[in-house]
Amino acid sequence: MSKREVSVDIETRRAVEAIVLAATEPVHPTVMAQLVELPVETIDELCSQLAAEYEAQGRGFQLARVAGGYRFQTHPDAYPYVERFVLDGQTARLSGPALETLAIVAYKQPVSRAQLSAIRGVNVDATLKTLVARGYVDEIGHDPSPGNPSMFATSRLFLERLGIDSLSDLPPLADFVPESSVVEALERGLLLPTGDAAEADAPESNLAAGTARDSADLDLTGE
Amino acid sequence: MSKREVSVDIETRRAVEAIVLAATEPVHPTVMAQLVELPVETIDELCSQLAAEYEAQGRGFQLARVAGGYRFQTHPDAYPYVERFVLDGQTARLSGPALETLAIVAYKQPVSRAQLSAIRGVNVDATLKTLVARGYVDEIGHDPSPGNPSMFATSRLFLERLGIDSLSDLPPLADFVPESSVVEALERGLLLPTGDAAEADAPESNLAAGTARDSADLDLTGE
Amino acid sequence: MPYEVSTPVFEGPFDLLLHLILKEEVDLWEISLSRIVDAFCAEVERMDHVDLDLTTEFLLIAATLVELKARRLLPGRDDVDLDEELMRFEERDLLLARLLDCKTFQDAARVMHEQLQAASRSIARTAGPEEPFRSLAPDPLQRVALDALVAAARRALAPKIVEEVQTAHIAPIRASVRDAIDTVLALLPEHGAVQFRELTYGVTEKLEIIVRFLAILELFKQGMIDLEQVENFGVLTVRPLAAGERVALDLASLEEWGDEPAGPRQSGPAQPARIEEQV
Repeated sequence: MSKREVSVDIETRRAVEAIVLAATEPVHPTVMAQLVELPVETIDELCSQLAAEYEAQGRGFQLARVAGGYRFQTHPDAYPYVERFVLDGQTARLSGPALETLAIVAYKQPVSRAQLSAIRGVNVDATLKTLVARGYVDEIGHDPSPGNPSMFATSRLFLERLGIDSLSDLPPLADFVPESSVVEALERGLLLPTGDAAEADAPESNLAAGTARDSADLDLTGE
Repeated sequence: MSKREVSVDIETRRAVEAIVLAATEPVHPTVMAQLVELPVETIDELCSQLAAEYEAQGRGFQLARVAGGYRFQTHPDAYPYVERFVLDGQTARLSGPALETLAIVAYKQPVSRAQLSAIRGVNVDATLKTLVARGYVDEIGHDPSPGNPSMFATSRLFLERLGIDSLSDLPPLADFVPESSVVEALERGLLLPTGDAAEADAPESNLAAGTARDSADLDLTGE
Repeated sequence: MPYEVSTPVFEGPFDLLLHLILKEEVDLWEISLSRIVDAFCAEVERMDHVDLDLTTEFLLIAATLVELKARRLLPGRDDVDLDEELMRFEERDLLLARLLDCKTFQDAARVMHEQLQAASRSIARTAGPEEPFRSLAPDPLQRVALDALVAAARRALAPKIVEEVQTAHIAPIRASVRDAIDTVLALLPEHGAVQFRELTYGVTEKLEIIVRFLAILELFKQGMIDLEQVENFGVLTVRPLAAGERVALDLASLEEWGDEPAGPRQSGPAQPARIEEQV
C-alpha cells in the first residue's frame, strides 16, 4: 500500500486498470508508464492505491504485483467458487521431495544437479525433471567448471505460482536455519568421544544417563 | 442498471466478481446462480449493481452482458491506451505450452489429441482449442483406427507466419542431442528406449507411448 | 521420484537421521547399535524398488554412525593418532553440516508449500483483451522464430527418462513354500481369524506374497486352516482350525512343491480349486 496518495486524473486511472485487464500476463510498470507518459513511480503508487481500494471495497479481485508486473487475480476468499475455472494441471500438487528440491534451487541458484543431490542426500534426477517439465525450474546454461554441469534456476512461472514479485520476496534463508536447540540436539546426537582420559578414567560411567560427557561435549553444548 | 438494490452478502459479491474475472468467456448467470445458490434474478440484479458501481467509481473496466453472459471488458474511454498496448504486441505471446504443442503438431502431423496429450504428459484440450482458434492448426479428418480420433495438422497460415514454404523447410530434428541427464542415464544403463533407439528398431512403434517416432517423422527428420 | 513410500516417509538417509535424533529425541549414543542398524535396515527394506545410489547413501550413513558409536564405546586409548582424531571430528562436522542443511531446506520447503497453496487460491485473469482489440493484436506466431519452434519441439519430444534399475546382478529371491508354511504357522493366532494381508505384512516381494498364498492353500488342503472370501477380490480371511478340527500336517506331501514355487499343481486337490473360483 502506498505511503502517500498519488493524484492522477481519472483518465490515467482508467488506462491503467484497462491495460492490466486486457493483458494476458503481468504488465511491467514501465510499459504502463510509457503508455500514459508518467514516471514508473507514479504507476507503482497508483497501483498500490487501486489495490487498496479493491480490498477496502471487498471486491472479488485483486491487483497483485507478481513476477515483476501487475495482474488482476481473484481474491483468495472467493476460491471455493472459482475453483472450477482453474485450468487443468495448474493445481497439481508438488510432492514433498519436489518441494524440497525446488526450495534448494530457489535459494541456491544457479545450482547444478550434483550440488542438489549433495544437499538432498538423494539422487535428484527424476525430481528435477519434474520441476523442469512443470516449468518451475529452467536449465539456464552450463557452468565453466570441469564437466560443464548444467545449471538450474527458478523460472518466471515459479514467481507467478508463488505469487511473489521477485526472488528477493522469498523469506530469507536465515529464517530457516535451525534454532539453537535443534543444533544442540543434532550435536548431541552426533557426539564424538575425544579419546582422552575422561573415558579411560570412568569406563563404567553410565552412558545411557547421558552423564559421561567429556570436555569436548561441554564445549559443544555450551554447558 | 437495476431498478432496486439487491442486498447480498459480501461473500456472494466477491464470488460473482471472482468468477467473471477468472473465466475466459462470458459467464452465464445461471452458472453463477448455481455456484452461489441464489436465484438467477438476484445474480442479474447484483451484476447490474456492480456495473453501476464501476461506472460511478470511474473504473477502467466494465461488467458487460455479452452473448448471454457476463464478462469484464475495458472501458471505451480507455480505448486509445488499450489499443496501443495491444498493437505493441504485449498481449500477443504464445504460451510455452501452446508453443510446445504446436511444435509437436508440426513435426508429428497428422496427430491425434490423445497422442499429443501422451507426448506432452498433460491434457492438451484447451491448448489445442487455442491453436485451432488462432488458425495455426486444422482438424484434417478422422483416423480409421478404433475410436476414429480427430487428426490435427498445421495450416497454411502456420507456414506463412513462420515464413516458410512447406513443412520440408522445417529444420530437421535429426541432429537432436540428448541432454546430459539422458546421456548419463544411458551410461548407467538405466534408460528405456529413447527416441533415437526406438526409431531405428521400431519405426512403427506406438506414438501414443511418447517415446518413439514413426516413419513419417523419419522423413522429416532423417536428413 | 525415486521413492514414494508410505508414511512415515524418509526420502533419504538425512531425513531418517533427522527423525531419529529430533523427532524421537534420542541421543544416538544412548540407543543401542542394533536399533540404529534396525531403523536403517527397515527403511532400506521398505523401499519398493532398489535404487543403488540411495541404498548406498543409507548404508554409508548407517556405517558412519555405527563407526562413530563403536569408537565411543571403546575404552580410551592413549595411542590415538592426532590425524585420525581430527578426521573423526571432520567426519562428524561434515555429517552435522549436511544435517543442518537438510533441516534448513525442509523448513524452507514447508513455508514455500504454504505460499504456493495460498497463491493458488488466487487465479490470474488470462482472458486477455476483448474484441476489437483481440483482432488488433499482432499474430503471436509472427514473434516466434523458427529456432524457438525447433527448440520447443526438441523439448517436447525429448525422450523421457524412465528410471529402471538393472537387476541382473542381484541374486534372485528364493522363496520356498515349505518355509512359507512355517512362517504362516508362526504368524497365525491360536484362536480367531486373520486377514491374508496380515500374513504378508512387511513383505514387499510379489514373489514372496505369491508363495505365502500357495502356503495357505497347502495348509487349507492339509485341513489346518479354513479360508473365507466373501466376494471377488474381497478380504481373504484365514482361520486356524482348532486342534480337534484338524488333522496332522502332512509334511510328506509338501515334497511335491519342491523348493521352487512353480505355481499351483495341475492335479490340485478339490479344496484349493474351490478357493480359486472364489478368488
